[in-house]
Amino acid sequence: MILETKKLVKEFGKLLATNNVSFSVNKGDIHAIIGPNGAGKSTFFNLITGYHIPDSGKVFFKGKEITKLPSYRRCRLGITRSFQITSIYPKLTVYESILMALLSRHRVTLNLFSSADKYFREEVWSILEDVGLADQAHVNGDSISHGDKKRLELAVTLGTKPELLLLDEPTCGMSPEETESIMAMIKNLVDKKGLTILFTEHDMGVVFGIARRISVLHQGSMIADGTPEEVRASEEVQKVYLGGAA
Amino acid sequence: MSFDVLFNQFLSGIARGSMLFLVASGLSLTFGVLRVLNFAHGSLYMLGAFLTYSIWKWLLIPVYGFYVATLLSALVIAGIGLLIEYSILRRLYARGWPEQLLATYALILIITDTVKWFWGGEFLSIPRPEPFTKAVFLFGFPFPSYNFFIIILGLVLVFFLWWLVYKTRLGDIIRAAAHDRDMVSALGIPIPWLFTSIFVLGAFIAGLSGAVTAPYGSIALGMDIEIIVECFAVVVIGGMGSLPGTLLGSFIVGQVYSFGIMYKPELALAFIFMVMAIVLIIRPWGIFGRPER
Amino acid sequence: MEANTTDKKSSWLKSGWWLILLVAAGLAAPYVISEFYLLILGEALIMSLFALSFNLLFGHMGQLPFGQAAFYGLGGYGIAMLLTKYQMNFWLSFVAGIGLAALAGLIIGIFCVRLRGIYFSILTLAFGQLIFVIIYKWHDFTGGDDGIQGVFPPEFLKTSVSYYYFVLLVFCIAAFILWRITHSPFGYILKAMRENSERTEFLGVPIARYQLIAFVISAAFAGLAGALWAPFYRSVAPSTLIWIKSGEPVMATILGGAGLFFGPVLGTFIITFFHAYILGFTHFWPIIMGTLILIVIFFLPGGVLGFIKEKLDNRKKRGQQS
Amino acid sequence: AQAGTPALKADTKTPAPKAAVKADAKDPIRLGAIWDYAGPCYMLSESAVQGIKIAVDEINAKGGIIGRKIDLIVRDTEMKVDVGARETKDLILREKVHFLIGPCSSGVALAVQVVQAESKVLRITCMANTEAQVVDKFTPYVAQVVPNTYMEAIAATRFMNKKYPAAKKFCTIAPDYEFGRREEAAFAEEIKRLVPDSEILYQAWPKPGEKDFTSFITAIMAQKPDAVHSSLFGGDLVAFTKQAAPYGFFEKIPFIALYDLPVFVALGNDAPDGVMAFGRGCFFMDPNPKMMEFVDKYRKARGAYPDSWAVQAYDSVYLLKAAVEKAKSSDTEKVIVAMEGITLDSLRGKFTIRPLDHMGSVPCYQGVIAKDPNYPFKIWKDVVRVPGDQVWRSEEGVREVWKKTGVTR
Amino acid sequence: MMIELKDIHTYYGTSHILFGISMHVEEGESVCLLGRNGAGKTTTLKSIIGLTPPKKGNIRFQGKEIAGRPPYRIARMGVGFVPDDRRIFPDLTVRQNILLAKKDREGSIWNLDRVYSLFPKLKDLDSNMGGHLSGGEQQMLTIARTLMTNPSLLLLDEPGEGLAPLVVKAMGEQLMEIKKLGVTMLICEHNVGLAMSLSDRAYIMDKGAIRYQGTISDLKANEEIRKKYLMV
Ligand SMILES: Nc1ncnc2c1ncn2[C@@H]1O[C@H](COP(=O)(O)OP(=O)(O)OP(=O)(O)O)[C@@H](O)[C@H]1O
Ligand SMILES: Nc1ncnc2c1ncn2[C@@H]1O[C@H](COP(=O)(O)OP(=O)(O)OP(=O)(O)O)[C@@H](O)[C@H]1O
Ligand SMILES: [Mg+2]
Ligand SMILES: [Mg+2]
Repeated sequence: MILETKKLVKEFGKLLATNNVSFSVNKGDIHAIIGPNGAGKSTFFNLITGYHIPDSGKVFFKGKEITKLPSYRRCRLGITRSFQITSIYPKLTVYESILMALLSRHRVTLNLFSSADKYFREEVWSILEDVGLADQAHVNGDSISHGDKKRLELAVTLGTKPELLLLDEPTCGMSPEETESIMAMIKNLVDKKGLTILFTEHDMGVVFGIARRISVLHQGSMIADGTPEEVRASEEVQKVYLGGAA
Repeated sequence: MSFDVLFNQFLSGIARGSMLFLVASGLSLTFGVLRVLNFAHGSLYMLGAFLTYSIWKWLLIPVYGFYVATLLSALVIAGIGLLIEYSILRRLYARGWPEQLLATYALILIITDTVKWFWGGEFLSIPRPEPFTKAVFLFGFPFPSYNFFIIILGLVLVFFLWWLVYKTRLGDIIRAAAHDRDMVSALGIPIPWLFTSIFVLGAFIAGLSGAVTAPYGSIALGMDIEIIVECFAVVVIGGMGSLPGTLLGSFIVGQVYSFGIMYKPELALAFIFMVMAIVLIIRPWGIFGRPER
Repeated sequence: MEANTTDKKSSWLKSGWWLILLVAAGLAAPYVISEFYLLILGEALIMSLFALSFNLLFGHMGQLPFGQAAFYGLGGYGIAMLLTKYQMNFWLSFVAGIGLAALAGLIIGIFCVRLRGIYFSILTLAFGQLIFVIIYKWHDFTGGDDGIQGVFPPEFLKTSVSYYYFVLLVFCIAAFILWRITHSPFGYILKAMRENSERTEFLGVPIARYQLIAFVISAAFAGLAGALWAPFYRSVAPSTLIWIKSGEPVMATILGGAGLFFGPVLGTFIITFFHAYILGFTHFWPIIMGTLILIVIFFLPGGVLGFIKEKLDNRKKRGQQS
Repeated sequence: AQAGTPALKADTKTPAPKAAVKADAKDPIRLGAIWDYAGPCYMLSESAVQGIKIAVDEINAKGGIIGRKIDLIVRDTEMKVDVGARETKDLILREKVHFLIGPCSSGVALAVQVVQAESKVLRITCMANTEAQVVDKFTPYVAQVVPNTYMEAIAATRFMNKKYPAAKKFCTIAPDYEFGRREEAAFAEEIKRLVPDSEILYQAWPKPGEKDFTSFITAIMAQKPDAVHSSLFGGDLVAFTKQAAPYGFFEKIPFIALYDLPVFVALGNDAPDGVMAFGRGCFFMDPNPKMMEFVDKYRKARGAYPDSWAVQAYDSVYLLKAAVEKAKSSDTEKVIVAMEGITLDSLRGKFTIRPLDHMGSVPCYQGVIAKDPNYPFKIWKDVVRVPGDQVWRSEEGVREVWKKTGVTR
Repeated sequence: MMIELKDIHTYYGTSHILFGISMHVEEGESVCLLGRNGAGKTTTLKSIIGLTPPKKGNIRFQGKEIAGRPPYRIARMGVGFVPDDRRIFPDLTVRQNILLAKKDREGSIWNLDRVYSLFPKLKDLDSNMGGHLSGGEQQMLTIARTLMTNPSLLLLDEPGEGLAPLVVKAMGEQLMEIKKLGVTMLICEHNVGLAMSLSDRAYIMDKGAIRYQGTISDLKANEEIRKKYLMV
């Protein structure tokens, strides 16, 4: 078990966005969280990554409590996220963006006097190859296409060498072709690099295509949790969310 | 200290606060919508004061000449605002805010020098207009009636701006445009026109506040720089772009200053900045401001 | 799209020969120009350093501080007070002046780095004014409006030429250090924070702390500029730390080009020399400066140096194509 | 003049006779005017430079000083110490001036003083009147023809004491900078001497350029003082006066401040009759024939009445003339020696430069505000002229300060 | 003819994105614009609404040239744009967001009640701040807001993005209804199924140029094209 939450609660005014959610993610799993719009998926992610602090409840990562740690500390422990709306460095090149992640991970960021260009060339290039952005290495982040931005975002995320990767709608806005390739990439990462992935998605093709475990949120509460088959079979899930889509 | 003394000091603070509010509200309004912190707001205020003097002098209308001059000069300043928005700021909206800030900073230099050129360095003064020449008595203590005029004007402005921003559709548009002008435009709302009118309104307020200070104290070079920093303090304490914040900020700065003068006159000015620092340490976005993220 | 990305290394800015040329020109200056212009040159170097300190935060980290003059002034006041009031050794006072600025930077920075954008600017402005008011009002200790006079450098630096060489030396060392910083991993992280600070936080960077470090470095270099300035004209006064002074590096930087390391230097040189020249004719200098700023904003969006670089790059591109 | 030197040349409205120009074209005496064309100093500087120009033109028309014409070069400090120091260097290095006159702000003056003393160039100070220039930070390269802060405050305090001998409880209000601080310190010293059991209840320090005095006014009135001493002047005094009047301030509390010509022009009928005033010497304070002649000249040139600033600047040029003529040279050291002890018949009557500290025994004036049908503004009545040597710090007093500040002479 | 694009070229700064796009949509027709990521679909829509005006070429809306006009004028003529990045006004409530766009014209069909019945979820969120909505809620709000301008031509950029399957289905039905009311639509969508179910004709773009055009049934029949550009 790599991640565990216990009775997490988060309220926004009167709205109970996360309601007593306890769940866990196993190491090496591909775990999806699904649920209707506004169910509280992103909020839940935010609680895990430290963007929000829960009103009550606890979060554990590899057995260590991280409920109130600031985001960057969590990241150093090995939790990384991507954003639902792509969040990249508009005026840095693709190469530099990835370099940033490596600099941070190797903790050389307090080095004030050596030249940053020297660092980690090979590692950056290998990540670029991994995500298929090598030919755009020196293009600025804001002038690559939507799909490539998503890839870049993943690449930057990978640069921090996470153990747990949280992806908020990774294929949102992707063409079917791109979706395929991203899915393949994710699978590859889990199999080859031993990552654990927790993601949300509205594309049931993707969810049922790669997830090994699925949790369903509805109005802040966890209403189902299990293998894809179990979830597909759940009547409640069909009613509030799938409506026959899967 | 007896009650009447404290009360009177409180009233002085209110008068000062009202004056600050008059100036700061225009600054806050333009910032709220255009997201342009208009450094030159103080300069427009100064220009308003000088213009009022000249128009008043030229009109030579005996009793109510001042009011006519005030209105006229506020209108002229609004016109200058139009010119500034149309010829300078409009071209910079697409650019970063540092450039906008610098452009308005450049305007300070230009306007100040122009004032120097036209009016020289003389300090000018207008006598208080009727019916505000005398004092009224509160608890047996005299209080200048012109200060009441300023306070009332401040209240009228508060109400007007509050109504404009929170109670009208225009207000909704203003707040929407503050965030995403392209999208507002794509919904069929003429953005350039909106921005121009807000800036012009801000300039009008600057001119108006400059005009009403004319009979209050003296009109002199440097009055722009003097007021603008205090207005920043007001706006920052209250929360930038927030109308209630500007009101509260003016009140706080006015009182802090007034009682600071009473108890520790050397530090009165420092108190303002200390209060500002304290507020920002506790609430970095000001009392009514909202965090950006 | 980017044909010349691979040869970035050999781009004109990095090719170095022009730097050597400039330093040589700097060394030769006392033999070429009149004493007055040597003075202005020295001043331009000091103000350039001030602008570079500003641009570390603005151009490289993406935060616009509007209270830099406070640190600049504190550097000057530090050296001036220790030298004249406590008769301390010049070099000790010099270092203490920088230390004072850095310390103030640390204290103020703690509060400022939590904010972004214009809020950051305004808060730095506010703290700058607070320091100004304190120095201005603390008449018995700081001399209030009078300032402090009689800040003399050691005997061998008293002539214009020797002090000029001293300034040149300090400037070169400081500029080199800043240049290294901006190209170091730390400098890259600053750049990342400029582009997207939220994202950077999720890379595991404690952004507030890094901004604070940058803030302190910037304050220290501003203090260095101030500590160089005070003995230059033998005095300091509160007007060196009023907010208007904070506007000067902003103008210089945007004029020269914030995106390039030497942009602020060029901007400062333009302003300083232009100013010295213009003041001879007229005291309507601000109106000319204001117009100049507007012209640059409108017609040279990347600043003068940015404009030159673009022209050169274009020419190069054309050269490669043909 | 060197051709092409960028400098604001004195525009000679009354060109010198051709013959005279030719005869004296050799080696003019170069006079640098360094002034603060900004903020509250702008107008004062304009007046002063006008006074200097009139004097220079007059002298040049009569053939100059020891047969040499005067070249006037004007520079602006923007009221900033750094610019002031640099412009001083510029005047000395590039324009090679022999003498300096100026500036307005005390802070700028002290910065200018370091530079100019180091370069050994003589400066006449006729507006910035901080005592520090001649006492605390004495240098032989400065001479002062304006009553310094000490003299001015002592004279004003004595005047007030004579009018209101029973007053024991005082408040003060003064602009918060060198000038105001020093004036009020001298006031405190003198009032203790005159009325040993007196007491200063409250001191207000508005920043220069303050526009809103209401809080200060109510704070002062709350103290119920017997009298208020103030060194407010210019626009600040205008604002203060207008804001204090509705409170009945001037009816209730005896008040003295630097009410001079520009303030009266700005205030018009709002100037409070019967209030005490002190000043540095314009025509209604000292309407001697020489002064009135100057008034005519000035009005012809500028279409306005000259204020004290113009008068003192005019006197400065004549002091230089007298000293150079006595020394028969423009050499700084010789001129300084010649100047020590010299007596000048100025617009303000005769005064002498004290050899010890180069302070002129210039008069201080006090009076009471009143209407006068001859002028479109209010002026003074019951004027008192106090010669400088009655109020200045004694030679022992000066030496005592020097002991503290380390000046040796 | 509702809208006609003739050989338009659009740039972002100096980078050339659209290379001579020509297309048209008839009145009452519904057309989809398909293609890979980065093909230029969004840019085409932005060129029409005026957010990235084309440097060259003509755009005629109901016979009037609109290329180069500011967006608010184009919108006022009856073009409604639903951006893919939502662009909700965060400081306004849901209701204010919707009413802001309100524009009555002849034959107006949309009002507050009607959009609320289209997206019932929004009605529950009526007084919530726009900035606090979830991704999908924002998407609904964006569409609702644009409908309030009562457009005669609706430009939809990925309307289904980020919506739950149930909602996508409901929205598809609603859009069908809108279409029946005579609103012309131009849709960009990666969900090819949704896109094809809504449209009469399709254009396929790649690298800034139109590669294919035809009716939906033609496209369904043409496996080669579908494989090549759409992977389905
Ligand atoms: N800062 C906030 N303040 C108030 N309400 C909020 C805030 N953030 C989110 N909410 C509300 O909390 C609920 C859950 O939002 P969340 O973003 O977690 O949904 P989600 O499951 O990610 O939905 P989607 O699939 O549409 O992205 C929504 O109804 C939203 O309006
Ligand atoms: N702001 C921008 N600056 C520079 N280039 C841009 C910008 N926005 C988009 N582009 C480029 O324009 C091209 C077309 O982008 P566009 O967004 O129109 O594609 P799209 O077909 O909508 O893709 P998607 O399906 O991913 O939304 C892309 O190659 C992209 O890199
Ligand atoms: Mg979400
Ligand atoms: Mg798109």
